[in-house]
Amino acid sequence: MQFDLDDDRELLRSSTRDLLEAEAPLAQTRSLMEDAADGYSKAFFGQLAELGYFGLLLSEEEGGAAMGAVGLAAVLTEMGRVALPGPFLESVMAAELLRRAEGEAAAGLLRRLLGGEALVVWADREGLAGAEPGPTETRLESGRIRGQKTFVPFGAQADALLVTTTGGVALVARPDAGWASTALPTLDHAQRFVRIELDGPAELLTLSDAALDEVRRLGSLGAAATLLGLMDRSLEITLAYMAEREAFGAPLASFQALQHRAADMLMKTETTRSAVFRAAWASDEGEPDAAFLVAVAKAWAGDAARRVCGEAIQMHGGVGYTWEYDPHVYLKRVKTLESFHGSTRAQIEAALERAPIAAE
Amino acid sequence: MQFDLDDDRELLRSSTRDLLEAEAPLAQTRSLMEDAADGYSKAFFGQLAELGYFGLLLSEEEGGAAMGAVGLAAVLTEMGRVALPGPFLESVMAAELLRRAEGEAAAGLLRRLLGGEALVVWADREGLAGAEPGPTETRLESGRIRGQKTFVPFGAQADALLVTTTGGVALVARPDAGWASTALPTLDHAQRFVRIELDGPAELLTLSDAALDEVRRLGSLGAAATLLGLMDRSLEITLAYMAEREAFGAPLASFQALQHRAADMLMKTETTRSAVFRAAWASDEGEPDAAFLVAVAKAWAGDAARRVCGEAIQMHGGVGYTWEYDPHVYLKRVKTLESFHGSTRAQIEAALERAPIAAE
Amino acid sequence: MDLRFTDEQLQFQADVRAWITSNLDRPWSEHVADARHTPDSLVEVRRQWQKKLHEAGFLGMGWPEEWGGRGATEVEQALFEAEIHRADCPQVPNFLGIGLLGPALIHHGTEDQRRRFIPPMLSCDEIWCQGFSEPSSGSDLASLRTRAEPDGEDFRITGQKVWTTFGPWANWIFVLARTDLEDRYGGISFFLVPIDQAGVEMRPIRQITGESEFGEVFFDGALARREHLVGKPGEGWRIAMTVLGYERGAATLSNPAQYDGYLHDLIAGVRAQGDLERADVREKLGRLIVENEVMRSNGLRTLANLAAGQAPGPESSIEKILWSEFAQRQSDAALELLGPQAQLAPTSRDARGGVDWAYEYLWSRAGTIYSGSSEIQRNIIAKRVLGMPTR
Amino acid sequence: MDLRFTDEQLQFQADVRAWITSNLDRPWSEHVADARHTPDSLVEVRRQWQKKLHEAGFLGMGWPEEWGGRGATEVEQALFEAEIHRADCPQVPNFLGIGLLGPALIHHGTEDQRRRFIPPMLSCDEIWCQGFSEPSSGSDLASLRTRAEPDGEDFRITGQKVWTTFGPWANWIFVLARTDLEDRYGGISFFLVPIDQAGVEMRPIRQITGESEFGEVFFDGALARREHLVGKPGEGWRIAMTVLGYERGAATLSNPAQYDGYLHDLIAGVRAQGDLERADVREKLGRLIVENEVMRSNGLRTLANLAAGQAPGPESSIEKILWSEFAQRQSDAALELLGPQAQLAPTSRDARGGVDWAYEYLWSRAGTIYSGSSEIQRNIIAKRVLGMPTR
Repeated sequence: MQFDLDDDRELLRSSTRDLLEAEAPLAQTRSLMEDAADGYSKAFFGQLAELGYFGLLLSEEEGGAAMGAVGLAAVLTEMGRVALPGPFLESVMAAELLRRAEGEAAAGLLRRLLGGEALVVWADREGLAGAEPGPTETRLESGRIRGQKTFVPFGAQADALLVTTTGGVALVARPDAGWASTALPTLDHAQRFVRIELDGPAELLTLSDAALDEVRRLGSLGAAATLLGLMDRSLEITLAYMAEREAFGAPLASFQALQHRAADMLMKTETTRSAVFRAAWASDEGEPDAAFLVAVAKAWAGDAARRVCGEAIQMHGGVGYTWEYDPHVYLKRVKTLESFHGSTRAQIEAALERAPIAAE
Repeated sequence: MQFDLDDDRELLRSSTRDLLEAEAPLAQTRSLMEDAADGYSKAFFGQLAELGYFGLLLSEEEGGAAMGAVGLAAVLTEMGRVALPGPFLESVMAAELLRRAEGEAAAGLLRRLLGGEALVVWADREGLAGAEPGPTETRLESGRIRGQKTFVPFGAQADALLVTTTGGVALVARPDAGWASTALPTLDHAQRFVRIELDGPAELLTLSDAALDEVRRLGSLGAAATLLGLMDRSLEITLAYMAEREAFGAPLASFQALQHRAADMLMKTETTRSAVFRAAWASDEGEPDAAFLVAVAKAWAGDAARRVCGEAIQMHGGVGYTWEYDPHVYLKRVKTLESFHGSTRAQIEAALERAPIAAE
Repeated sequence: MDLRFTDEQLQFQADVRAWITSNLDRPWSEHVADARHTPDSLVEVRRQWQKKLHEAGFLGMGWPEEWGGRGATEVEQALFEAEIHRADCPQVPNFLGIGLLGPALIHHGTEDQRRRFIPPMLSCDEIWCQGFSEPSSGSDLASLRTRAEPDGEDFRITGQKVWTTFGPWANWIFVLARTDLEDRYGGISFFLVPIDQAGVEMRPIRQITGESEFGEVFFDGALARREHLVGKPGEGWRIAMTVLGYERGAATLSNPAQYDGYLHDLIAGVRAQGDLERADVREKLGRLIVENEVMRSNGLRTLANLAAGQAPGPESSIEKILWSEFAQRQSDAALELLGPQAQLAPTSRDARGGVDWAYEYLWSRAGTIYSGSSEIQRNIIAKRVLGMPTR
Repeated sequence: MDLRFTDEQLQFQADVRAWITSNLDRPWSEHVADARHTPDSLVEVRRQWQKKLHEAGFLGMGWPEEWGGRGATEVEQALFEAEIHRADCPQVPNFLGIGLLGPALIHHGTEDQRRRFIPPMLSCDEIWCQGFSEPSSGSDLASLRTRAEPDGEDFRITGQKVWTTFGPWANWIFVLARTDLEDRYGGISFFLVPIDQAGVEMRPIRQITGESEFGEVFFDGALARREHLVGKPGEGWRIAMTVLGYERGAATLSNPAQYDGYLHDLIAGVRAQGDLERADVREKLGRLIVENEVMRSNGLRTLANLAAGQAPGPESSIEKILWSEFAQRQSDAALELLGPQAQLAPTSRDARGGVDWAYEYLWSRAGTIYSGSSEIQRNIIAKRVLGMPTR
C-alpha cells in the first residue's frame, strides 16, 4: 500500500507547483479577479495546453498523459493553492465528454480543445432560483436548439458549448452559432458565470446518460480537490501570520484557544486530503464504491473548506477583512465550489443513497 | 420594565432553594435514583403538598398560590439545580387539567392531588418507536377504556391517570380500576416511566383540545425551566472544579482554551434563562406570542443543556466519567427532558409554524 | 417580572414607525441595488437621512435638551433603534460620533467643545471618524503607540490608526494618543483632530466586500490644539472605556429586529422556490428563528435591567458574540438554501432582490472581529464574569 | 497511490471473517442484553473469547514467533481488528496487556520476564491492568507521584493509581512509579506488580454507565521484585512512551468498521419507524455516513504510510479526536432520531434491540477523556505537528 503519489504523479504535482509559482501566483489571480475582462489569463491557459494539461486524463493513444483522477486531483490541489482562475476543470470535463462522443465534429473539437485553440465548456444547468439545478427544458429540434442555461462557467468566452438538452448533449459552436450571454457575477469575482439564451443551429452528440454522470462525478472530484488546495494554503498563510503577529506581548500562535482552533483547521484539511485522494484512486481503479467516495469527498470538502477558510479570516483579525490580505480570495472561491458540482446537501444525499451500509 | 422576579416570587424561589437544600439536596436525588422503589421521596412530596406547591398555578379562590408560570419556572429551575426526582411537573400539569374539567369527580381528585393524598399523572403518549408520539388509538367505549399508553411518568405509582383517548381525556382511578404497567427504564434512573395496558372502567372529562394544548405547553415550559436549572448548577460545579483542579502546575481555570469553552457554557445558560423567563412571563400575561415563545424556549433549552452538561463531564476529565461525581446526574436528566414535552425537533417546527415573520 | 412596554412607549414606537413610513423614500437595499449610485452618492443618501433624523429630534435623544436631547429613556432609544433596523433605513454617517464622541464631550468635554462640535455632528455637516485601533494593537488596544508630543500649548501627533469607519469622508477624527510612553493606561489622552491639514493622510482601506468604507490614517506631526484635548492628559483611556459602555440599551433590540427582516426575506425566498415543505429546510429555518428570538429575549432582559436602574448582568456581556456569530450562521444558511442566485450582485439583472446575502455573508466576517473580537469577548467573559485567573 | 489490499491480505481477511462466523456463538450486544448475565459472567465470556483467539493464533500476531507471533504485517493486524469490530465480538480482557505490556517486554524486558509473563497473558490465565494515571496527574501524566523505594534488592511501592481498566478482575498490574523524586521524566521506572498481596488494595470505580469496569489501586509499601523491573531504573517513561506508539496500525480501520455496524443499525431503525424519507433525517444520517467514511479514508492513509515503511504523517495524530468526537455525535443523533425507546436498557422487554444507544451515549463521554483527552490531543497537534510555541 502507498498513499503518496507515485513518481510520475509526484513529478506532475511538483512541476505544476513550480509552474504556478512562476507563471500564475496568487498575485496574478488577484489582478485577474479585478482587471481582466475574461477573468483569467488566456496566455497561461495556452501554456497549460502546450504542456498537455487538458489531456491529463486521456490515454497515451489519445494523445494524453494518462495521469488519471489521482493526477488531476494533484494538479487541482495545486491550482486551488493559488486559487487559479479560469476554466481548467471545465476544459478537462469538456474533453472527457468529447472523448466519449462519436463522430468527427467531437473529435475535431477535442483536438482544438487539447491544443488550446478552442475553449469548450459544458452548459449543464438550468434554472436560477434554489440550491439545486432546475429540470432540463432546453430542446433540440430539427437541428435548432432553444432554451436557457444558467451559471455557465466562462460561457461568454467559450468557442463551443456542450449543452444538455431533453434529448441528450448538443454541440453548439461559434462562429456558426452564437449565443447571447448575461453575466451572473457571484461572490468569487474570478468566476465568470453567465446565463445563456440559445436559439441557433446545434448538433446532437452520442453520449449516454452514464457518460454524463461519469463526467459530472469528475467535476465533483475536481471541485473537492480544488477545495483541498484552497484550505491547504489558507491554513499555511494563517499559521505564518499567527507565528509572526503579536498580541499582549506574545505571538498569536502561543494562545491556547487559538492553538486548538488551528488544530481543528489541520484536522479538516488533512481529513479532506485523505478523502479526496482515496476517492480519486478509487475512480481510477474503477472500484465499485468510487461514486460513493466521490460524494463523500465533495460533501466533506465543502464544509471543511468553508470552516477553514472562514477561520483564516478570523485568525487574521482586522487585516483578514481587508481586500489587501489574501484570506478572502480563498473563502470566496470556496463559496462558489460549495454550490456547484453538486451542492454539499446534494452530495450528502448521494452519499446516503450510495452507502453500502444504507442498503436495505 | 423589570426582569427580576417580584418580591413574592423571589421569596418563593429562595424559600424553595432553602427547602431543597435542607430536605432534598442532590445527595438525596442520588440515593433515590439508586435505591428507592418509587424513584422519589413520597415524604418530601407530601411536604411539597403541605406547602401548597402543587397549587402554585391555581388562583387564590381555587386554594392556590397564584404564582403563575413565572413562579412555576422559578421553582422548577431550583428543582433542576438538585435534579429533583419525582412527578412534580406532572402533578402541576394534572392539576391544571383537572381544574379545567367540570364535575365532581375532577374536583374531588383535584382536592386530593393538592392535598398530597393522590398522585395523578397524565398518560398522553402512545407508541414506542420513533422520536415523536404515535397517534392516539386508546378508546373509551361504554364506560370502558382500552388501549396502551407509553412513557407514562410514574404511572406505576399513580393513584389516578388522566388518559388521552380518541374521544377526549378520560379519568381512570384506583381502586375501581387498576392497570398493568411495565417499566420503561430510560437513561435517567430517577425517571420511572412505564408502559400501561388499559382495560377497565373510566370516565370522560370535559376538556377542550385547547385546554390540552395549554397544559402541554405548560409542560414544555416546565421542562425548559428544569433544563435551565440543570445547566445552571452544572456550570457552577464545573467552575468550582476548574478553579481547584490543577494540571501542568496551574488551575484548569487558567487555560485559555477551557476559559473560552466556559464562556460558551455561560452564554448557553444565560440565554436560556432569558428565553425561559420571557416565555413564562408571556404565558402569564396571555401575550399572543406566548405559544411561540414557549416553543423557542424549549427548543433552545434542550440543545443548550445538552451542550453545557456534556461539557461539564469533559471539563471534569476522568472523574467526570465516574458515578461518584455529579455531572452525569445532570446530563442524564437532560437527555430525558430533551425527548419529552415536545422533542427539540418538534419545538423547532412549532417555532417555525408560529413565528410571526414566517407568516405568508 | 415585567417585560411590557408602557402605553407611552408603545405610542412612541408607533410614532417612530409612522415617521419612518412618511420619511423613508426608499429602503437602503434598493439604493444599494441601484447601479446608478456611486460610493459618494450612497454616503450622500446617508447624510441626508441623518439630517432628517436630526430635524425630527431622533439623534442624541438621551442627551440633555440643550444638545438635542429629549430625555429619552433607554427603552425609547432601544425602540427607536429597533424600528430603524426593521425598516431597512440607511445607517447615519456619524453613528460613531454620536455613539461615542457625543457622550465623551457631554460628560468630559468643555462647554466650548460641546458648542463647537455637537451641533454639526448631529446635523452631519461634519463627519467624524474614530482613531482608536492601530495596525499593531488590534485586540490589545492599550498597547497603542501613536504619540502626542507637546508643541507649546498644543500637541503634535505622530503614528498610524486603522479601521476608521467612514474615514474617507470624515472631516474630524477623535484620537487616542500617548502623552506618556511608559504608563500603559494612564499615559493615553483623547484628542479631536481635523483631518484636512498637513500631517494627516487618510487612505481608504478596501474591504473584502470591495467597498472602501474604512480608512487608515497616517499622522506625521499633525496639529492637535490644546483646546481640543478632551479631559486632562492621561484621562483618555478612562474616557474611552466609559463611553464605550454608554447607550448599551440602544442596541438591545436592534439586531433581532434587523434579522427579523432578513429571516422574513429568507423564508419568502425559500417559499417562492418551492422548498418550504422540505423537512431539512424547515429545521434550518426554525433553528435560525429560535436563535434570533432567544437573542431578543436576552436583549429585553438587558433592557429591562437597565430600565430598572440595575447594573447589566451577565446577559449583557454576551450580546456581541451572540449577534455577530448568529449573523454568520444566518448568511451561511441563506447562501445554502437559496443557492447561487443569492450570490449575485444586487445590481445584476438576475439578482433575486431583497437582502443582498453575498454582501451580508462577507460583512458578517467583520462582525466577529471589530469592537472586540469574539476571542477578546470570550476572554472578558472568562475573566470579568466568571472570575477565571490569568496564567 | 495504492490503497488496494493484496490477494493474500484479502484472503487473510476472508479467513478471519470465516473464523469469526464459526467461532462467535453470540454477538456481544446479545450477551449484554441477556439479563441472566452478571458482571463476572460477562468477563468470563470475554476471557473465553480471548482464549479462542489465542488458540487460533490471532493475538500478538506481529510479535516474534516464539511469543505467539506470526510475523503479521500492520495491514493484517488492521484487517483483523476491523473484522473483530465489525462482527461485534467481545473485547479481550488483556487488551492493554497485549497492546502495551507485551511490546514493552519484548523490546525492553528480560528473557525471564518474557517467559514468565507472556504466555499466561495471551491465554488470559492472568489478567493485566495498567497503572499509569493518578488522581492528581490526569492529563499531565509525568507529574505522577507514586514512589518506588529500594528495599534491599527489591522495591516498595506507595501511592495511588486510577482508571485501571479491568482492575477488579486483574491479577497483575504494570506500574509507572518514581525511583527519583526530582527528575521529572528520568525518575520514572516501570514495574510489574502482583495484585494479590498485602499493600495492594483494588477498589472498583463505578462509571456513569453503572458498571465498574475500572478500578483505583492503593499501594502501601507493596512489594515489587527487582526481577519485575522492566528496563533499568529511570527508563520507565521512555519505555511507556515508546510502546504507546506501537501497533498504531492495528486500530486504523477498526473504528469505522464498528461504526458501520452502528450506522447500519441506526438506519434500519429509522427505516422501520417510517422516517427514512424525511429530508431532515436523511441529512443527519448522510452526514454521519460521510464523516465515518472520511475517518476510514484517513485510517487507510495512516495504514498505507505504515505499510510503506514511512513515518506516520499528520493524519495519524488526529485519529483519536476524530473517532472519539464522532462517537459522541453519532450516539447523540441516534438518541434523537430513534426517540426515547433507544434509551431503554437492553434488558428491558420493550428495548428495541441492536445497538444499546444509551450505553454508547454514556460510554462515548469517556472516549474524549481517556488515553489523552481531546484537549491534550489538540495541544499535541498544535505543538508537535504545527510547531506552535508554548507561552
